[in-house]
Amino acid sequence: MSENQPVAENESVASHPANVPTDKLHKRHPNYLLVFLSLAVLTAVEVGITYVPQIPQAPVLLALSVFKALLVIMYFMHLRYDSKWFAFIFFIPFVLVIPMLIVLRIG
Amino acid sequence: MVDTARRGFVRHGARTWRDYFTFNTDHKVIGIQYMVMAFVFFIIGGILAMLIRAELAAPGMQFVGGKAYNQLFTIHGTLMIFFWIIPAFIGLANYVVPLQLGQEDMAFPRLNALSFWLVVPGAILMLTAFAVGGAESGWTAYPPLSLTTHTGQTLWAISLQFIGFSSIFGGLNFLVTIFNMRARGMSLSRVPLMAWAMVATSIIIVMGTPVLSGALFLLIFSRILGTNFFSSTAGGDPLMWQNLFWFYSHPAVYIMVLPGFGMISEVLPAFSRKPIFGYKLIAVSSLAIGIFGFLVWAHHMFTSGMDPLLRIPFMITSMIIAVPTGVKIFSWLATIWGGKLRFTTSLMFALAFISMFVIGGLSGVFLASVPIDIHVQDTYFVVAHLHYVLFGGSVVALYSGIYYWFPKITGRMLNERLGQVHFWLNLIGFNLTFLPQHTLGLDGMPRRVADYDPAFTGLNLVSSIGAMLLAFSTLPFLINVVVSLRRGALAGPNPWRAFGLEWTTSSPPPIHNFPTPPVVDGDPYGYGERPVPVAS
Amino acid sequence: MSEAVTHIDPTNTSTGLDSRKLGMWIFLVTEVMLFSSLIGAFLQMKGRSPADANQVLNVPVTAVNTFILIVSSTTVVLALQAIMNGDRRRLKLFLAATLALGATFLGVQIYEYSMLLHEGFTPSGSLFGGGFYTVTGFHGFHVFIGLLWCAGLLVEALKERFSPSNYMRIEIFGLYWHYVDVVWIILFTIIYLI
Amino acid sequence: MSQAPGPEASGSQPVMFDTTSRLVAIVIGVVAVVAGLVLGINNPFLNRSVATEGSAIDQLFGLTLGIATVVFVIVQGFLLYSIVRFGRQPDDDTDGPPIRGNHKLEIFWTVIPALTIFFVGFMSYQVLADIEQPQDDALVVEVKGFQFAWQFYYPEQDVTSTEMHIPVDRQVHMKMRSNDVIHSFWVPEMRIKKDVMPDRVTEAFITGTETGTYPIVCTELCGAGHAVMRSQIIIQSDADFKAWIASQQTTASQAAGAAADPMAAGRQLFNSSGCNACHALADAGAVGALGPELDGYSAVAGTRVPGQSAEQYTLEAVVKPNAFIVEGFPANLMPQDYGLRISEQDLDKLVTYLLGMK
Repeated sequence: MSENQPVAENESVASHPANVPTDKLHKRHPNYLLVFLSLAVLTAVEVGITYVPQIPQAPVLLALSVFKALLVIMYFMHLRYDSKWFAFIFFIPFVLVIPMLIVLRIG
Repeated sequence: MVDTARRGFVRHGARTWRDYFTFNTDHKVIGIQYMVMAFVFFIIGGILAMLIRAELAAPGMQFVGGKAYNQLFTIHGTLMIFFWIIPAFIGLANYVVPLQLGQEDMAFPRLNALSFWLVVPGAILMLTAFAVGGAESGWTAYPPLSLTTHTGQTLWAISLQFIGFSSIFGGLNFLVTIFNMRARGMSLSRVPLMAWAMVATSIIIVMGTPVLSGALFLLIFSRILGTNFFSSTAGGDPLMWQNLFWFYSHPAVYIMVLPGFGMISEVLPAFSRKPIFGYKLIAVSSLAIGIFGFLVWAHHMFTSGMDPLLRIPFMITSMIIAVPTGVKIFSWLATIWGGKLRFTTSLMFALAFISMFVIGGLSGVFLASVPIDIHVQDTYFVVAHLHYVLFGGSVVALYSGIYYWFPKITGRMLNERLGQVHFWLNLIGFNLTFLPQHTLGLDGMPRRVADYDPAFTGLNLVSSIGAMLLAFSTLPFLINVVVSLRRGALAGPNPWRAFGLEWTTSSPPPIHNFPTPPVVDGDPYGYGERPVPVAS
Repeated sequence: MSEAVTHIDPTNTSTGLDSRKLGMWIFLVTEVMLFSSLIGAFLQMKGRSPADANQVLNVPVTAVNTFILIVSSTTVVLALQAIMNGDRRRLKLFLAATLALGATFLGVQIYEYSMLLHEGFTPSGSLFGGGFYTVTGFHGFHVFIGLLWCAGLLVEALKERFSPSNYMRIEIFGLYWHYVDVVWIILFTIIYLI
Repeated sequence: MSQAPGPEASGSQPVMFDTTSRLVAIVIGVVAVVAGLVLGINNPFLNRSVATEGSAIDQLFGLTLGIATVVFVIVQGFLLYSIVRFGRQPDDDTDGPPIRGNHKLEIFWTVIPALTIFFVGFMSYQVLADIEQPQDDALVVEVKGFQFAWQFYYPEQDVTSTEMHIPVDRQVHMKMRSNDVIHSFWVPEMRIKKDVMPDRVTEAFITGTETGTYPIVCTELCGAGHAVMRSQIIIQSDADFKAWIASQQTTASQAAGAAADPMAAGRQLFNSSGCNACHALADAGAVGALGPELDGYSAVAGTRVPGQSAEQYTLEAVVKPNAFIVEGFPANLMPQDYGLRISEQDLDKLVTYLLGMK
């Protein structure tokens, strides 16, 4: 609640700070092709790892896929550049998902 | 109501009663649609409850056998939760919250209409499930039992999917509306507590309901396609359903009571002529309940086969959640303390809410304690507890809200004399019904049984008599609504001399709510500080 | 959204955030919870299945399919960039590419299903099968919805409805499509590789 | 739109009721409190516990009830006092004092309940650790639940029974498993309850402290016969328990010795498969009443379905109970998976037994 107060508490701003167009955010954007290449290469690496049994499969593969997912979320979905509110909203459920998965697993 | 805008099959605003049967995008129309439909299901669910109590008035099976009885309480529970309390609160909030925010509608009016109209196929499916038979494994539908019952169980699950989607879209709409659409000058610390309560409610809806939806899909696939998620014979995991189900359904308890908290926080200041005590703590405790409510679900499974060690963290979280609830209760008591109480029916329901909800909250602490829960789990003690929370809490708060906002919604006052009759019959009937059930449970009567040990006859009879009284108490309310709609005294814009933007427009509000966009210079609890705002 | 019936402007808001975009992110929260419950169920089924239960699956084909979906995610973000820069031709081009790639992904998945079913790997046959078809089926359904949405946007783009000041609906579709991609990235690993 | 002409016109309405409502509230409040106290003192919430675990739970319950009572009295007291004290005078239209909060007070009523709750949590944890402490000399009983009956197997003594006998003052370690859906084993007088799951073994511990016979109740909805899924637990002296075990062993060995005797084998199956829970049959000592009585059944078996012999009909009645429903009894009540649960040979024995009685 308090996070929003700098915007909200101030009377004059509180009304409608709105008309700031959101596209200001997109003026800064990453090199999409670079992100794409990383994703493609990482996918290939993942498949490659499955042929090398010496590497601990589950943790490495999971870490790689989470990293890939974060690349998409941060750059393709612009969470890195967009309002912090969106990041806050999007990451809250994971706080709950993790206990849920753990409890399901323990049974 | 003057103009009715129309575009394709979409209507906005209501001119005649027929407009209430259309895909209408006016939040006021949708609110009324929700409330009226929910009340119809309240009556149906109530009739089922009467059949249950009739069967239980004496030991042995008189009217219905085991199967029919199982179906009765399954449909009773499902209707009361998913078709009465949740939609009734959503309906009243739908009407009130945009007005409180000084807006002309919700953020997504068409999505709002879709939310309501998704309930309708859900309702039809649920009634079909009842007619077909087979939805008889309780509203909790634990597999493997729910895999062995007949077609009605599948329809039951599909029906709840519709309700779930309706709920999700509604919650999303409330969140965007309250954050993005506030009157000029309404900072977050000036948002009415009713709206804050809807924020907490919507957070729960948005994060919890999809999990129920997922669990229901698994159940539906298991029944139709033969997947083995919960089937013990094929190696599946029956406990997984309980985890997923309660992950939603425990927070759902807060979906059913947080809007009530919000309504009480509006009603108490208005009728005690004092500002709400501890605004910030009340708002924060709603959010705390909204988040913490997700970390307590396994207390419904303390006696199940779950890992014994897991019970400890869940016991602790379940108990902690009593703290924010307690904070609210104390803040409300401090609000009326030293005030100038005006005993309208609305205030009396609000006070009764505090009184009854405390009982439900305290019995909740017993259930959170693992050793005590081992004894009372799945007994009538739980039945008593949940009715104190969901009837003594939710429904009583809802009545308080209805008596408070009825003049705003209809432009006419409800009759106070009938209101008082309704209140006392309701309160006495309710306590007569559910207070004895605590003792029944502690003494050894399990829940969900059509027959019981003759030793429990006396208290069961008392409970059944109370239930009949409780059912009867709805009659003066219905008469009051019907008569007052036509003959009630004219309310004027602000009959209670209350703060809050909803009282600054006419009753009922015009189609776009406010002739000019309102501006706010304080929170809606300025009693004793500022003059009551005058309608423009 | 409903300009004709109300006067609600989704861009003029108390927080400054576009209502539609805020709504989409909240919707994605619900999607995270839905897929989490399904993935949780899948992992539970996998845990109760033999370790080699996923040997029936065709990893190379699916790896290519994963690649296709990643490309489609890239084309969406390029489409958005194009219209922000006022390049309507590239917008149409990249939307069409997204549609084609998404359809290919779905086609390959349907092919995979038919092969698996042919081999006797069914939803009811094993715990793993039930989990597999449920999770991938839900994902496929989301791709399908995305394709319909994309087609609708493409039609509008062909009618030149978008401009550098009016692209929010492309961006929102992009959020959805990327999310579907994210889900697949996770699914590919936990279903096929581990 | 002027401010409020309507309101005051109607505003006079609630005023009328201020005094009456308050009086009614006070009278009802006082009556309820007195009645509650009288009832509570004369009729304690919990009946007497007959297990050591139960007594520990009762103590915790008493403690929690005490704390809850204090909270209850405080809240309802403030509420009633406010109703009595702060009702407005009929002509008073002024507002109350604009008090918006008090940080010290708010911290006080956040921290004190939190500490109280932690105390209850700590006590609960201690009791829990105490009542689930396995002992070496515990008597092991395997509990099996099925729709809609209980079965108890004593592995060390190799005895099966439909009633649970336990020796007094000795811990009993129950290992429970269900045959079909989830059940829940509860002995109200011992305060112990545990779900009986079909996919895993659950455990519970009870130690009887007083001899006597007490009900066993199923508390997890398990189908149409849930309400009647009951049995009893008989807590007896060690000597009596041994005597009972011995008598059961003789019966069992007779049954085993007479394996050639199809009737004894059938009787055994009739009881161990749970048929006795719902069907009355004098020969097997069964008194269930959910399904048709089976005394004299052999005489009518061949006449139920035209074209079916008595053997065919009986087999079908066991494995496909819905194929023919005896008038006056509901369909779908009898479990439909006996064909999977009972082996083919055993089914034959059961049919022979049911038809063999004259």
